[in-house]
Amino acid sequence: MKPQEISVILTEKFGARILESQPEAMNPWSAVEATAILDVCRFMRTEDSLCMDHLELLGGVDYKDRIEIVYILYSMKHYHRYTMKCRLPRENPSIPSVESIWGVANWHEREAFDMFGVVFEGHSDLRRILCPDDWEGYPLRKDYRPPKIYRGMPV
Amino acid sequence: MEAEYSGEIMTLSMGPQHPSTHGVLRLELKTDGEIVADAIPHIGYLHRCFEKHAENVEYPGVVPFVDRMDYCAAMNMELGYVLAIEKLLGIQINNRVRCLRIIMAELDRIASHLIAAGTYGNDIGSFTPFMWCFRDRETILDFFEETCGARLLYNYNWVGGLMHDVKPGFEKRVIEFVDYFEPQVDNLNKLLSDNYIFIRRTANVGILTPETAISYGVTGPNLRGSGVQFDVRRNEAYLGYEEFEFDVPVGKGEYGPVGSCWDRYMVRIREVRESCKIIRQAVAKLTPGDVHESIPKRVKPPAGEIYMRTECPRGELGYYIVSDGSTKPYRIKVKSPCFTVMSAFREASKGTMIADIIAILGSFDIVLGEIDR
Amino acid sequence: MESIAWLLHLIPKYDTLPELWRALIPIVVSCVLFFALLCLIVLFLVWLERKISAHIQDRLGPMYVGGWHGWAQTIADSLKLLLKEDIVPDSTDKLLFKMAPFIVFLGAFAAYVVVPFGISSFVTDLNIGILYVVALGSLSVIGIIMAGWASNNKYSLYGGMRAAAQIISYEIPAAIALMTVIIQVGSLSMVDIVNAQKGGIHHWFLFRNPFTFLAFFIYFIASLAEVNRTPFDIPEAESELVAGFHTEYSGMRFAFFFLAEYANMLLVTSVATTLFLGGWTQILPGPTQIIPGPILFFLKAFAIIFVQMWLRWSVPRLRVDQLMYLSWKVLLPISFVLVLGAGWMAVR
Amino acid sequence: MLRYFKDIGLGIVTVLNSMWVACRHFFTPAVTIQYPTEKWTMPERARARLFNKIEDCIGCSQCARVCPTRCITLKTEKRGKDEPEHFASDGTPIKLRTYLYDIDMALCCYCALCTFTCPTHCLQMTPAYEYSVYDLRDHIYHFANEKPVTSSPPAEPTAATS
Repeated sequence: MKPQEISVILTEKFGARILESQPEAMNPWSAVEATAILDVCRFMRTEDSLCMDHLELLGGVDYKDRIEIVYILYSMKHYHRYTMKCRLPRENPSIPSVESIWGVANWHEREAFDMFGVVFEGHSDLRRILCPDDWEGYPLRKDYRPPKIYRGMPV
Repeated sequence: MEAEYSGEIMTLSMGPQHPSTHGVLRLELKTDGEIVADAIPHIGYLHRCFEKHAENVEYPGVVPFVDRMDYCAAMNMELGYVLAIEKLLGIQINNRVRCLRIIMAELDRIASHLIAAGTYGNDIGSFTPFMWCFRDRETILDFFEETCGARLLYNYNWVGGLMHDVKPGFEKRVIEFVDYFEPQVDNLNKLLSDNYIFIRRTANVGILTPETAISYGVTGPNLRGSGVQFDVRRNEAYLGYEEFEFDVPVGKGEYGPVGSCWDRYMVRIREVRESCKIIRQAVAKLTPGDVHESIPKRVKPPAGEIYMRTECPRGELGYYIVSDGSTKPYRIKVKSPCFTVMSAFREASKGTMIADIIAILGSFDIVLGEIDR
Repeated sequence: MESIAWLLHLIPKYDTLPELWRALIPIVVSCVLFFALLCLIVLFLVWLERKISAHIQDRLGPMYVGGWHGWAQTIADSLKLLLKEDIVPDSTDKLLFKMAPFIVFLGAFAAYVVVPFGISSFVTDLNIGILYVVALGSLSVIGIIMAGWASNNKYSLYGGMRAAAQIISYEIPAAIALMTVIIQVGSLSMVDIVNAQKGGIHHWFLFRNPFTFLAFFIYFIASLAEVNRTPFDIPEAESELVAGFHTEYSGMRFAFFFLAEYANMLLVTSVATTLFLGGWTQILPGPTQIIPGPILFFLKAFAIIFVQMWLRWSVPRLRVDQLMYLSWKVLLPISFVLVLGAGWMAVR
Repeated sequence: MLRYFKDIGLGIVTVLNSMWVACRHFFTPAVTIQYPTEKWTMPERARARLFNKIEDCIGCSQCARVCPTRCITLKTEKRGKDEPEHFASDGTPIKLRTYLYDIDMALCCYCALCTFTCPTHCLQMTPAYEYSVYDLRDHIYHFANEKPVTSSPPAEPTAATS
């Protein structure tokens, strides 16, 4: 299925909860309201014509004024890909977890939490994954400054 | 947990210093005697936040960092990166660059699968395959060394071209190597793959059903081991892989359920032969040309974003690159195949034995440099 | 021991010593001599193993120390181990931790008392020789469990427990396989067993009847498990348990474990040589023995050891449950059948 | 029951097969070399220790800019007007005098990006790979260690430790 068609299906189904769509871009995407992401994802996973059963990538991007969580979905059945984005405020970002849909989201969300401080509501085990548990700050944010000292060791 | 397992649950912390965790991985095992009730992987001991580093380096300077993700298959790592940047820039590469990239990537795939097979034998307790595999891998590394000067971290694929053209006579020697190497695979099969002890150790453990595998984002040989015929080179061809004839081997479950450790291991062994086929064809397609032809003076892609994935030996390697129009990447997010397969580890290892934990871990063929990035 | 006592007689004034001394000195001297001999053989075996593994793996192995093919490498290594700091980790059970390597070694060492390297046994010819060897084989289990427990390390504990389960279950098929020979000879004494095989290769129990032929292989497999060699090296399975029961050991104590492992190997091959390969007796049928008995004995034993090592570097390791399966469901039934068959051959 | 015997049979056959394959390797020559006595000839493109031919260096500091790990430190100053003109061996005029050129090989990632960007090819990777040291600071190689003539910036004392 072409990205244009996917974007049409999404807008038909969710209407105003799809904020913006750019199916013509090099990496076609739609921006989704953060609260709707779980519904959208579940729809894309279960709908037979889409069947996005493979969550390829879940990661954050810090755009200085907002944090975007990017979901790149792929269908192992129809061989098509679509990207979804959720825009979150930089202060206390939070978004529903999609762990119940794709198992791999568990670790991806932990990584996004670790790197950007995005809280995934409903996540079963939201801990830091790559940094130590008592690390301060979120490294991939643009304003992050690494600490000089960690547990008495110079970094 | 208490209902299923009698006796006391003991926590065994396997790693970060353990001979067969393939790096600094810690597995928190909840064991009841020899039975493992739960295995929780803890990663991050090798974390160096390469994604943050990359934001401060110009595009060509990222390639050495990318090399260091999966140091066993650095050629494939950088291939994915430069393809993404070239797509972003809209660069067309000539046939020689394309064929040389394919030859190098496939040689690297063989080298990487040899490590996988060798260390897997080591994990199961047979030490000889390790040395035999490394012997053949050395020859491949010799090719890389004479071509680009490095044996492990190549920085060979550049944005728009290659670092060096190959030396004269390279094609002949590669074909000679492939001719020599294919019988060696049979040797390895006789020694290890067909050994009944090995089969019994691996063919019934660590089952990943196709559904679980897809849900956990398992890719590459591990996914094909579960019986799903999916290969990026075939299904979403890049670099002109569609012109090449090769099979996509999948796990058939000869000695047990599909998706066992043996299937995953065997997919790699069969893939090595397919790589040999591809190398022969690529060498035949090699035409003269200038490998520096399309290298841009200054890499400055337009603002935008791209997701590019390639089939690296451990699975699909995806680069999500956001460019803001400057000479430095705004954000690079790597979809690491080992990371996703490791998240399925807990699922695959429930109710197995301690020895199976090692077997499952080895069959996933993880490289911690890529998981932790 | 008689020969040593006779040699000691040659020392002037030896006969004037008190009787107690005259009884003790030969024992001490023979112990020391035998310990030295065993150490030498073990050093050679370690070197051999390294060479065999190297050549199977297309390597060269040790090549420097001592000149010719690194023959002195293991001597240097053992010296290094002896000079290393003796580390006893803080939270161990100190007494057991220190005792364990010696108990393991004792089991291997003491069993050599009855092994007939030559016409007579080295020390004495017990009439229950084989029973004694089998019984002492169990002693090393106690030492291994002690080591595993006292180390206060989970890997060590696993190793100790695995070793206990493994050695105890494999002793049964091994002992029953030996029964086939004992039935044929009608004696437990090892000297008697060797004497029963005199007269060339076709008198060896290996080739004498089909049941003892198979029993040899049963014993070979079971003895591999008893001495924790691959494919049955799960007590020290280095890819699973780091180093198993001797994870926490270093220096001299580790050297003792090492010594015991190879001494045990030599012991089980000695038993196999004695019972199935005719011990020190000659290969070719004929009246004269060309090669001296002890040398022939060691040649035969080393041949079996070579196969053990060769096997070690060719096959992977079994899992715990498969190990138990092999012992209880494969080796044990087969060995029972063999005993029945051997009994039938004996009374026929 | 049939499966039981098949298992045993397969086990024996495949183990013997493995042993046979392993046995054949007793008679193949070893592929390793005895390192300190026998040495590998490095290919000419081998990337190991960096070497800068300082006479040819024009002080453009492109190498320092392109280095991903920032292991090259160089400081330059303008040559005096009265000094005779210098030329690199390929004829490029040297306008700047490089008075400090340090490479910290402990930081170097051997990517060779600097050698390709060097306009006079004075910075090269040599195949010399045996240069282990006991002190990490000994990995800092000083290719130019002069005092600045104009003496406006004080020379770095830290760089001249070894």
